[in-house]
Amino acid sequence: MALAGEDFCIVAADTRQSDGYHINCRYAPKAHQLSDKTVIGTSGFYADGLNFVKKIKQRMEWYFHQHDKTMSTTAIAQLISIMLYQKRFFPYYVFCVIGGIDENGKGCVYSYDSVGNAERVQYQAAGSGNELLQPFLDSQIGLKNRSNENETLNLTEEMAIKIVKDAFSSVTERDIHTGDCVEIYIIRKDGVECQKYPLKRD
Amino acid sequence: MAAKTGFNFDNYQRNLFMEYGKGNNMKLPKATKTGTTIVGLMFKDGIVLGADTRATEGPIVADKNCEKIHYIAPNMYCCGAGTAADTEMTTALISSNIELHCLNTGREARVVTAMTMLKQLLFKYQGHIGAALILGGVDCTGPHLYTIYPHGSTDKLPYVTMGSGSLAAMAVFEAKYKKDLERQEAIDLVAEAIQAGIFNDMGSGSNVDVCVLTKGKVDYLRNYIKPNVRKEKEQVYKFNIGVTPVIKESIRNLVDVVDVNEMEIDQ
Amino acid sequence: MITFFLVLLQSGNEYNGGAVVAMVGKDCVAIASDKRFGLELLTLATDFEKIFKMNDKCYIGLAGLATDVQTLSEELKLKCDLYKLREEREITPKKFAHLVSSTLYDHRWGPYFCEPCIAGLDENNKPFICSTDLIGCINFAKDFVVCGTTARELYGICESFWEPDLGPEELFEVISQSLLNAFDRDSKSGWGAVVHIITPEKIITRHLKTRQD
Amino acid sequence: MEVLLGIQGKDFVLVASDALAITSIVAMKRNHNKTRKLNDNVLLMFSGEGGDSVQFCEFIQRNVQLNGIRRGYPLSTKAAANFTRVELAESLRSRHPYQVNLLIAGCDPDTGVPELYWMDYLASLKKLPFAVQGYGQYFCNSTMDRYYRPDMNLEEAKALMKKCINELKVRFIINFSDFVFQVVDKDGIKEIKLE
Amino acid sequence: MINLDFLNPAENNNVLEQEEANEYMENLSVPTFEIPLVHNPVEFLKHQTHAAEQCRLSIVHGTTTLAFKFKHGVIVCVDSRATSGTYIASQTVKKVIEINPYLLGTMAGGAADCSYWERELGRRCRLYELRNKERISVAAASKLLCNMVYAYKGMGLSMGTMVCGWDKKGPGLYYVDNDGTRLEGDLFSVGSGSTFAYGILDSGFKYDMTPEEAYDLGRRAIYHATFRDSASGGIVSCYHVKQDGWTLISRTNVKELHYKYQDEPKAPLV
Amino acid sequence: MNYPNPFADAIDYQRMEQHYDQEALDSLNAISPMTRTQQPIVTGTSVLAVKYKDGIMMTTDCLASYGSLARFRNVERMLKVGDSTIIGASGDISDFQYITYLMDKLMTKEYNANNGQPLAPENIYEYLSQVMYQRRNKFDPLWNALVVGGFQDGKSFLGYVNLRGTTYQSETIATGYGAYIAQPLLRNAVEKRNGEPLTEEEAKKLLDDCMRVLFYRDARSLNKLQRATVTAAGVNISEPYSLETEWAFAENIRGYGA
Repeated sequence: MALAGEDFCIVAADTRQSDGYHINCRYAPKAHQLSDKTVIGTSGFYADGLNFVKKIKQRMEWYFHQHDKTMSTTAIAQLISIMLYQKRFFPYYVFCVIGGIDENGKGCVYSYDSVGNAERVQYQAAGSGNELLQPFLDSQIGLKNRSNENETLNLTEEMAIKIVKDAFSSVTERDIHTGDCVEIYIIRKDGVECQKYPLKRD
Repeated sequence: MAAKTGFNFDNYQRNLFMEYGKGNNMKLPKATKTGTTIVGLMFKDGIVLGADTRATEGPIVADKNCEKIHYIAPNMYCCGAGTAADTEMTTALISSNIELHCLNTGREARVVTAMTMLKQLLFKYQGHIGAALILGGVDCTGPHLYTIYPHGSTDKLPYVTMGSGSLAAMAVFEAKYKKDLERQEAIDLVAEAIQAGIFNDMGSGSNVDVCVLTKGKVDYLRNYIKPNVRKEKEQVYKFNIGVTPVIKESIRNLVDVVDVNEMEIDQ
Repeated sequence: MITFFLVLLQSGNEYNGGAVVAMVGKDCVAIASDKRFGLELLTLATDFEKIFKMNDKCYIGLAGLATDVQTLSEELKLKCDLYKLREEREITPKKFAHLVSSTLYDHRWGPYFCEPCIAGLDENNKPFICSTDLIGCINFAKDFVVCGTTARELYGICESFWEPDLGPEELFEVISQSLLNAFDRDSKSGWGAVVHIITPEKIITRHLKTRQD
Repeated sequence: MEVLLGIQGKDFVLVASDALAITSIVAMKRNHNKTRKLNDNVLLMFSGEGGDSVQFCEFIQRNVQLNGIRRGYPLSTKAAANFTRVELAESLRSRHPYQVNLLIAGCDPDTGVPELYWMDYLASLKKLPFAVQGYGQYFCNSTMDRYYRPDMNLEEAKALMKKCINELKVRFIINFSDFVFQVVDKDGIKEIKLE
Repeated sequence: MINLDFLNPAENNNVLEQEEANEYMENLSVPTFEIPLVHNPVEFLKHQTHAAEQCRLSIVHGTTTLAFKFKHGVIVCVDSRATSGTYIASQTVKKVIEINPYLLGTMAGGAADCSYWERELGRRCRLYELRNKERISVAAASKLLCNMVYAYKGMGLSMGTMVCGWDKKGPGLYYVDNDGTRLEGDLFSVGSGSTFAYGILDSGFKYDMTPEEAYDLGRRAIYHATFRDSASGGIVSCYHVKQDGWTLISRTNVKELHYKYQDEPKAPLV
Repeated sequence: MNYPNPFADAIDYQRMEQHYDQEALDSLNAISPMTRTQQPIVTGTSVLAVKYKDGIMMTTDCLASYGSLARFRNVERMLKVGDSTIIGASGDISDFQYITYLMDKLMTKEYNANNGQPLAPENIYEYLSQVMYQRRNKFDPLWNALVVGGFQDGKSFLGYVNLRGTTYQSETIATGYGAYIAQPLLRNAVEKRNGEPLTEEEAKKLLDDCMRVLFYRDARSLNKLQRATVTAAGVNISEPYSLETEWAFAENIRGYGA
């Protein structure tokens, strides 16, 4: 799951890896830092996700050596879309979101389906709990279905983190695949911070 | 209305038709299943039964605190795993049959009687009734612990586990079970086994229910351990009143408003 | 053979679509549903009743296949009325829940494709809600119950929004906001919503302004 | 591949049914009547499996009439619709369910209140201001949404019906050359021409 | 020429090497795709996407898009919903792809398929412009797109698009889909809600409408489709293609449209 | 049976007598991969491993089963790679032997390069996971679940990779039936310590206890075990040994209830 604020962005993912009804591992990170402005969160088939992230990092490295600069978040966003589509006929079973700071210093989130359709959004949930998470975000961040339609939200970082934590603890209650721990990456202009927040382990 | 007994098969043909009929390809929705860890063990002077309290519908937790230890008779309880409705209804049916049996014979029912009734019922339905049960009780012949599988086969063992968390729970039993445990030791061991299921099997979760049956006494320790209490939310999401757009409202009073003060408020 | 992907297929419950949710408040309960009547993707009407009054203090919401919603609601109403005639008192929600459960379990091998949510106040005006699955396993909840094609969305959002001891008006806002935001993410329900709030004194019924797409 | 349409106006219901009987790829008949009169003021229209639909509708027709004779006054539209629903729901639970989609149009002979019911083969019943059965649903519902008013007079209803039928002629792969138009009002059921 | 090598998996054993080569490939080359090493990759993919409907392997199909030519150019209107199964994955999809300032493509079917191939089309149109020093015609652009997807026919692409633009011959409107069908026409609607949109368009269309009337007709047609078709909804976007390129006319939330139209008197019939 | 079988995976390793309906198989062929290994033939069961104070401890039994037949009773399922890494394998034994060959090749290459930087356990693990993942992508998986343990420069390493290329690293790892039976015990023992590492004696006892339970409950296991440790002193794989078992309580069991 990821959400963007005015000048920051949050990417959060739980760390449970499971197989059927069995918990493989309680700490298997699904969110990965790509650069100091971009973080990717993956869900779906873990090995695909991990290898996909490795490939992105490789492409970013080549880009760096060719152009002598780090890829911007928007460029990474486009790259991911094309890399996913290149596997159109044997897709990565991966749903990813990336969050970061764009060229104008604004927070941005891109969401993808598994064959590379990209969309820039303000907030997005992906993975097994997405249907449980998304309406909550619609309400709290999208401010949908309020009678005062002109209401605007001034989302602060502190608020956003609270919302993220509550969202995850709620999903943990109802989705058996989510649990153990959530890693929250906060991407600001001056770098990335990672917080850990424990969830229920049952 | 004439009361019919037994199952009603009215919809069966129709559902087949809807599922496979011309131009139809609906799939039957799934019933709630309890992924479940249920255990039972024999200790020095009785039986301890244990269960978790999660009911799942696919990957969704349908009930966070359900009861899986069902009443059969004053001296008998039964844990159920599998299709939730089947375990509920099967145990309820046998419970009432046992009650009738007691009234007929004028004696306390034996555990083996309930076990036989259950296995005969389940065998009759050839596994279609998805109830995997652990039956424990104490009668005039002493404590008894049985497992009954959905197809109607049974087992009589000193310690048993069932459900998707059964292997995790069994591991605990195999490692720590001893003959002639003390009461508290037995409860602790059962609780530990259930917790192994709760934390290692995603089909099991929430709290630990324990039921201790000894001669002439039952202690049903509902939510004996609550290892998974939800933490306080970071913030409260209350809405300002009037935030939801309403088109039309109608109010029906159930009581006549006679209070003068209230009438004033109404205005 | 390696299986990489889960297989979940469209079920009979999804033919018509629908969402029902019930919540407990302080000395009151609320039950709400959407109003769509559709055939798969096509929306046919936007005033379809999914919540049925059994008596003043007991309501049932049925989500699922429309024909079964109609058949079952009629069958249950009949049984409730017979109960009233026989016993000369109104059925309490808890008894009604068991009635629903056994009615559904009767059809164990050919189930009705609908899931009920029951909400009401008992003889002491204590709030009561429960839901059952389609073959009648009762889920007694102390907070909220949901059913229908929007169940997943509702579970997530209610889990965040619900608080204990909400007053009738607060409860109305919570249940409405939960329902509206949840079915806005489900293509097969929506097109209007109705909320009933049951308090010991009165029943407030409100129709909500919603998206129509 | 059949289509039934109904529009409820101020004090009448205007209905149309295509007159095509199809077997395989052959149009067997172009003046096929797909309606049955349940009584003087209630009309049942059907589409669906060849044998099923006629058998079921005539069964309903006979029983509604019998009911009227027994009681001495005819069944109201609502009662007829609910009776039909129960029968269809029950048949659905039998070994050979009737596969038939219905529209029921009626008008109260005393008050002149018109009613239109829609029912599919699963026996879901819904009262609607305008209704379409068959693939026509996908073409005509939006046109009806756009122009329909509850207080329409017959001329307006005819104009709307014409628009719908025109749309079918332009966009639907089957060319329904003929339709049967009927009006149900307080005075009974009569066939009309659109022009 | 389209590179069809991958159609024969047996010859393509060294996937790793091939993949690396792909990644080094210059921007001008033709894209290539990895395919699964199974007997019948098409069936395999079909199996996967079907099985994964609930897992959202692909975002699918629900859409209403329309475009029509009239006196003052071409109007393009689309909704903005993406569904997967019954779940609404997004209400804010941009279903009009701005290929270049003179060309628009619409999106129905697989979102990734449409956006990828129309992006590729944009690149080729730009190349054409650089090579020939003039803008590509709408006919040629649509033919390019048609040829590209035809090469992958039977592989499971899903795309129903309308290419709209303005060239020397005036306004142009072409329908292209994944079967390789390419149709020229005056009025098209594509997607699950298209029949509803046709209903409104056919009864309200006049060639000599004013632009305002045309915008309203387009929006109305989409709105009615969103009302009846549960897989369409969100925001109605309206574009107008004129001689000097396209302009975005409006983006309106369907909710607003509904309550606006509801309060308006209905159009007269007689 | 009508309730979920969570062990489908574990059973997969051991399934032998499958009677395929030819027609069903043909229709499956369209979507099924061009594989060589459709199912494992000679299989090994669980591998257990934990981190402890001085490094890594790993245990396996010595059995290779052919379906339900306890075919080879003296098989070593652990492989020493270099001086600081060990690989334990469950699943198909022939595929494991292929991995042995791969490792030999890798180590020979390393030896020839002789760059003074021996491969760390992480590197070997990464290599193995890539091999497994690429084979999965070719629909020709190596039908194994592998545990890689290592100890180098004062750090211990423990990682898991299976036939799909799924990887994770954890304090305790168990494969096959061990994942269901032993893992709860292992986790419990480690979590109870709150980060304090196990001593060698404790680790030994823990693994022996788990192997005993597995021997009780896993029908494809054998009471002939090998224990390996990877510590600063290098890799040490013990000679086969047996555990004390207790079957006394069974004598009191009569019948199945009725």
